[in-house]
Amino acid sequence: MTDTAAPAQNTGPRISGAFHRLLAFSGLIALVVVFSLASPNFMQTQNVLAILQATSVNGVLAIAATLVIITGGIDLSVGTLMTFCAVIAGVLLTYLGLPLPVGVVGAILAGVCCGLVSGVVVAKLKVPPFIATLGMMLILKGLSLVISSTKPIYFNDTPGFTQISSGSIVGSIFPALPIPNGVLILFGVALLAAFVLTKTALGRYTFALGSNEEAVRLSGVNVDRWKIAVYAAAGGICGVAGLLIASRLNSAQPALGQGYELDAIAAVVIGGTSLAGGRGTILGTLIGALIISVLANGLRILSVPQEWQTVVTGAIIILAVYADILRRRSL
Amino acid sequence: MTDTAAPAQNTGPRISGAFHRLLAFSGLIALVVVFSLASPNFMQTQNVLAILQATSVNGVLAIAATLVIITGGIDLSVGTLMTFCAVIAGVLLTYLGLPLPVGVVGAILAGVCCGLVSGVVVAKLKVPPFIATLGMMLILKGLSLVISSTKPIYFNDTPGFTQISSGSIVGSIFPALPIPNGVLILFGVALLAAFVLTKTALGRYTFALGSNEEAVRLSGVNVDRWKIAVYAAAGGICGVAGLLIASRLNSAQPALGQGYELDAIAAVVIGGTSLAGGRGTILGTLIGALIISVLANGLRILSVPQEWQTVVTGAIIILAVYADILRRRSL
Amino acid sequence: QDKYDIAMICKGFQHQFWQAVKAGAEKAGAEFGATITFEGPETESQVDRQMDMLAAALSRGPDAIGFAALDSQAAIPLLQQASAAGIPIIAFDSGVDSDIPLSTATTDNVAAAALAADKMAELIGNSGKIAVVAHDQTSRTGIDRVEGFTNRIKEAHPNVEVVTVQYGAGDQLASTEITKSILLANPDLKGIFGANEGSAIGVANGKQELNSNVVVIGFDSGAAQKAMVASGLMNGSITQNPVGIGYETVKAAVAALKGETVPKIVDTGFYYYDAANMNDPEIAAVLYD
Amino acid sequence: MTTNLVEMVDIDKSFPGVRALAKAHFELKPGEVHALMGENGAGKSTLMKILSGVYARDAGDIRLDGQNVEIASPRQAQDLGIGIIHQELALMRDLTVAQNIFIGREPRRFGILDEGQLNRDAAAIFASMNLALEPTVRVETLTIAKQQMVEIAKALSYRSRVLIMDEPTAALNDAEIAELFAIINRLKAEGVGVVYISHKMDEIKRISDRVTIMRDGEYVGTVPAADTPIETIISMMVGRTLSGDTLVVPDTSAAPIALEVRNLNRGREIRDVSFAVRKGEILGFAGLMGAGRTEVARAVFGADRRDGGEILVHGQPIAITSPKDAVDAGIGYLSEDRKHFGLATGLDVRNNIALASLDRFTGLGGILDEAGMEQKAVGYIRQLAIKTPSDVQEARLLSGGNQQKVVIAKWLLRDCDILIFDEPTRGIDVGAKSEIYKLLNALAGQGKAIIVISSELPEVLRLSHRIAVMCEGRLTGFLPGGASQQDIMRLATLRPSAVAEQSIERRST
Ligand SMILES: Nc1ncnc2c1ncn2[C@@H]1O[C@H](COP(=O)(O)OP(=O)(O)OP(=O)(O)O)[C@@H](O)[C@H]1O
Ligand SMILES: Nc1ncnc2c1ncn2[C@@H]1O[C@H](COP(=O)(O)OP(=O)(O)OP(=O)(O)O)[C@@H](O)[C@H]1O
Ligand SMILES: [Mg+2]
Ligand SMILES: [Mg+2]
Repeated sequence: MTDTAAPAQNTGPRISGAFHRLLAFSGLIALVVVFSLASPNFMQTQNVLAILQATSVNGVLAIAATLVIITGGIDLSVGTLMTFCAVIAGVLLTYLGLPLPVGVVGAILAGVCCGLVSGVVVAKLKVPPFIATLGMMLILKGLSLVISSTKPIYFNDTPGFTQISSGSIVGSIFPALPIPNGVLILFGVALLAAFVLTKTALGRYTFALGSNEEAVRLSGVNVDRWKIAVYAAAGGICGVAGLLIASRLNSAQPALGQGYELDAIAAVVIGGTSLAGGRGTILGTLIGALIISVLANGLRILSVPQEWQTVVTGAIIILAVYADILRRRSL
Repeated sequence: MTDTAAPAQNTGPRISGAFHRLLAFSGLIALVVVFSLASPNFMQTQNVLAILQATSVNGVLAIAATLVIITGGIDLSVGTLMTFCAVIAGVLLTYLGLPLPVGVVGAILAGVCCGLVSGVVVAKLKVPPFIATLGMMLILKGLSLVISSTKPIYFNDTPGFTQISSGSIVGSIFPALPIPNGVLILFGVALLAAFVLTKTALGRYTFALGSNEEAVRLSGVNVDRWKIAVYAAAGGICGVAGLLIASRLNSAQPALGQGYELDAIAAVVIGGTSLAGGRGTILGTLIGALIISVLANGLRILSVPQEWQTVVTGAIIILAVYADILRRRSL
Repeated sequence: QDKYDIAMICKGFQHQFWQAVKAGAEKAGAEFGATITFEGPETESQVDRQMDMLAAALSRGPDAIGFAALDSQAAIPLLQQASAAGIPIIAFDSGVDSDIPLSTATTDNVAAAALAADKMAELIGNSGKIAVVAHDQTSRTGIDRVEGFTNRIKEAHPNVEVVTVQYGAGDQLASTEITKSILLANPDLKGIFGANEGSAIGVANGKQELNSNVVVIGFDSGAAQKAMVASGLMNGSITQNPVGIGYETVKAAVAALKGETVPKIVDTGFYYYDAANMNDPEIAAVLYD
Repeated sequence: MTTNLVEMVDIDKSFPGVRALAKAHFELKPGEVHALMGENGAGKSTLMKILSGVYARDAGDIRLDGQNVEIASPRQAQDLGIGIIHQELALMRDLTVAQNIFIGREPRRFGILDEGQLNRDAAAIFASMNLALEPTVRVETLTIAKQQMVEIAKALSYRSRVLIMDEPTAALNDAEIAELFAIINRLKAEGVGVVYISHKMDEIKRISDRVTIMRDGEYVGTVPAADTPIETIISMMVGRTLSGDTLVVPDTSAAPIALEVRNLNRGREIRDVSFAVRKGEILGFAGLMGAGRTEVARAVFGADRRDGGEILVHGQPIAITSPKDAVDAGIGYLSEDRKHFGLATGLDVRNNIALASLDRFTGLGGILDEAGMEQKAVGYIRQLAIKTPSDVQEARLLSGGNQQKVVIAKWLLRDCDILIFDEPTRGIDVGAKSEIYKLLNALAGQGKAIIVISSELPEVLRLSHRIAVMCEGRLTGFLPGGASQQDIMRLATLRPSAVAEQSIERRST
């Protein structure tokens, strides 16, 4: 997509950096304030925790999508890859009866492998990312159904499994703050991804690829290898999402997952990452994912009729992004 | 998305242009040949017509998406806009009892207006097309449900309405070839869109915008106006799709439409249009849409289990695009 | 004639309900000598995708077609085509506004949901606030179950109030989030009705995550729901007899192909089950995994 | 005295962190060629973008024919008769040449685009420019030089009263420059005022009437071109005098061969090219536009496929199939097209400089040594006098010449044994140019083998220890350093038949 340069720039007094970083949250904060005023139930600890937990799966998927989008690609397979990894965990733990850590590692490895395949198709066969990951999305959706014989796989034989997402290590220490582990995992993945993106060579190449892939290639960088690595990393993160959702539902639901990619990509773009590649932040993606969950939760808390919820959600997504554009312009 | 330049160029003997244009169909032809060999039912007139009719709605939506994608944008709202226009036709014809032409014009106008809004949000407010049309998608989805009170609107009082898509003018002249009108409309829209794209100023600016929007702006062209026009045109085409689907189902189904954007965009990209903008053809999009329908129909005719249908569809979409890439490379 | 070829076009495919219908159909196929193909669109709103499936099935030229219509009218032209080609049609799950289907194997969703309403009222002591989490706002089953439930509450249980009806597309995770929002917004809520398998499981999940003791009535069965009913997390659930629906559909199709007369309507019934009665042979027979 | 066509008075313009213009002045008379000079980042392009409606000024007045005007958009500038050729090519790569030229002004018949007319009009413009270019080819497939000619044709097609040319000759060779100057002289005769920005000092003397010099966004002065010595202009630009150093050709005949290319071939673009560079040697590549020098360099570097040929580095045959192989073998290549092939425009200066050497800054667990990168980047910013507010400024916000310096710094940091510089001083000001010449000489002194491809003959002559000349994909001969321009031109225009004869001769001896 074309980057519309905004040449006419304001040169008024510069607002301090910290204040501006806060303003990035403005859309989110505005939503929170409005909902808090509208309903006393909104800001209850339990509801805040519910919102955070509702963010966990989409947030992790959105982080995966962020990596790929920064390279200038797109990943439509995040949703069904999540499901596929959940099914793999189910096969390992329930069908084969292996111990919990094997299931966890297996699910993540399955994600990495599938990401690797997407990466190879994109980097080596030069298939556009949209098509490569659309294909993967369908293949994985089908395979999840095939492997599971179109039946949910339950984790009843692995009692610790539900703890992955729903247990609360924090709660067992501070009973007043039962933050579910799933939320911790989301923040853990976010921190890790942010670290990789900003501090490591992989992250630097991720941005460089999205900025000008040909220039990177002509700098003697093995572009294919790094691109494949990014898709693989995104795949591994989808594996984490698979564990989260399976743990929460105590089952691998093979039919779920399609459609989740849109929410994930929406979170990324709301968070200010450009679909043209080369720029983006994990913090932005987290905020984007939170905006989506807060909106959904708040509208439900207010018992807005479903069809109007949809209308309002659409309008607010546009407004939130527009507000962010205004803020940047005033920078 | 990054355009992966393929610098290496073959200089072998050049194959004639006509032959190459034929090769562009190679993926489609290969599919048709395979399915014809595998099942005697596949090439029956009736089935060919069924495939064409199955293509009509997605084909028209894909044409709309093509216009926007060539500008370097994306339109996620095509599916729900189609539904919205169908509902508007239902309101005009069934609720208000207006005559058929009013319904037809009204549906298309509704599409144009919604496209206009998306265009303004993209061009004037500088909201990224992904977000603007995602928002529109949700808004229209909700509005369709609101307007129709979440119930299908039937066109039983407007007997001519089903003729729009399911009647056959050709069939009434050549009874052996009952090509449904919907298919004619698809080809009509395709011809019109191809004409606009290649022969008119609107088309020229569509390509120019996707190629280098800043350069167009620096050339003194009113970029915003043309961009809005493209979105409006795409909206009008979605209105046609709305009429087609409503006519085929003899009802406006308000909940339908979401998810259709993905099939439409897939058809566009399979057809060789670049998501980075600047290049694309309507013929390619038609081929892309046909590949999707032939695949779906063929696998059903062969009674492939549904989960495997999904897997095979994913793999073949990747292969079809890869084959096209190889063909171009050998050019 | 070695084996009949019967095409079943459903409203869905991946849900356990439809998988149970498929199992029933295959059982009957094995018994009566028919091969079954089984297809359904992604969601219950995709009426046109179902038309494409029906059209492709017609092209294949099966001996008979089983059809669960997403829209009672949309498919009529195609059904006419089938009947002109001499292919018998058996409707199942919900009917078609036409006399083309020789037989319809179905459950009365309105009555089934009304039974859920009665059970709900009984469990919450006939007064208080309740909510509904349903799967689809526009599909026949969605409308019938929501209306069947809410109308029955209004008519028969004046002290019970349905405060909200929300839709989660049958997605367990989405339904879980919806349930939690509803519970947090209405701390005095006494019960929630989950109108299909995914919704019901989502409701129970939400209840569990919030440690709530709200009454949950579900719909359909499946291994997870059965376990939840058995454990008491879900107070009870309505089940249809999908295996029976599939079985009766194929049975009627084969009978029609053999020239026998078939009953116009086969009611396969619905049942309320809870921890107490779910092991009764009569109930256990209609529950499915 | 004629009234001024354009007057720009006390123009101010700031970007975040950069004061690009401070009370800048400029005036232009009808029928005058007015050169605008200054170092990289002096604010020349910015001033002209304000005149052409691309940027809004912060303060100051613009007068046209003595009347104050507001120029809020490129469209408005066009309507006022102001045309501009931008420094950075602004073409729609997917459109054809003719479509690019007439964008926004397509001839129509009954509302339908008249493609035939469009192509005829474009062809007419090319004819008037003596330019052999097919109107129907897509811009993407053209070399930068040809793209630059398209930009010129486009600007001419507006028939403006004021024509701004921002480094139009940066990518052109002598023949094309001569053609352009003929056009400018014609326009001048018609009373058009031409603003001419260039870093090529000889051009200023040849074409301009007056010269306005800018430094750090400020107006320094305006002098008549004819009677002001170049040295004076340069010292006004850089604030000091530059010492012109002369070519010293070292004797490298005994040095080992660093890079040898044997029988490189690809289709019609590269035909049987063989050459060798010794350690410490600067080998210049001269030739007309499209001679195939870039193609050879890219093929050697592994950026493009080749049909045949052997590459030996330090005597060892090396299989180079990708730029990575080349870089691993110690070859660096600075592309002639910085925007598309050189710069990751979204990244900051520091990361662009480190891009080819990131592995050297990668520590345990892939963690990058930012401090080390910063130190190197700041070092090069100082050494090459890159004008940027900091090393974390986005590269796309730098002026054209400074972007080029960033790309040079990238390859210096990589520290290759063999460096191929394709048009290294494109868009670079005189001061920085002589710095780069010194640098290249110093690198050669350190024993590096250097290939310089340049379309500027004086540059080739001043730098090269030996000169390779190409014509239509063939190497037509080698000349010793300090050869005459005539010798080069003779080889650069040697027709294929003549080459064939020569090669037969060579084989028979
Ligand atoms: N859009 C922008 N944002 C930030 N800084 C800018 C922008 N455009 C130009 N600058 C800065 O303004 C200064 C003047 O730039 P300008 O492009 O006018 O220089 P120039 O004289 O044309 O140089 P060159 O000879 O290298 O082309 C430079 O320091 C440049 O980095
Ligand atoms: N992308 C391309 N597509 C098609 N032809 C090209 C392309 N790039 C270059 N050519 C052609 O290849 C030949 C060699 O071009 P090249 O750029 O290597 O020349 P050069 O000697 O480097 O000239 P200069 O750099 O001065 O333009 C020319 O005939 C040119 O037209
Ligand atoms: Mg400049
Ligand atoms: Mg060159």
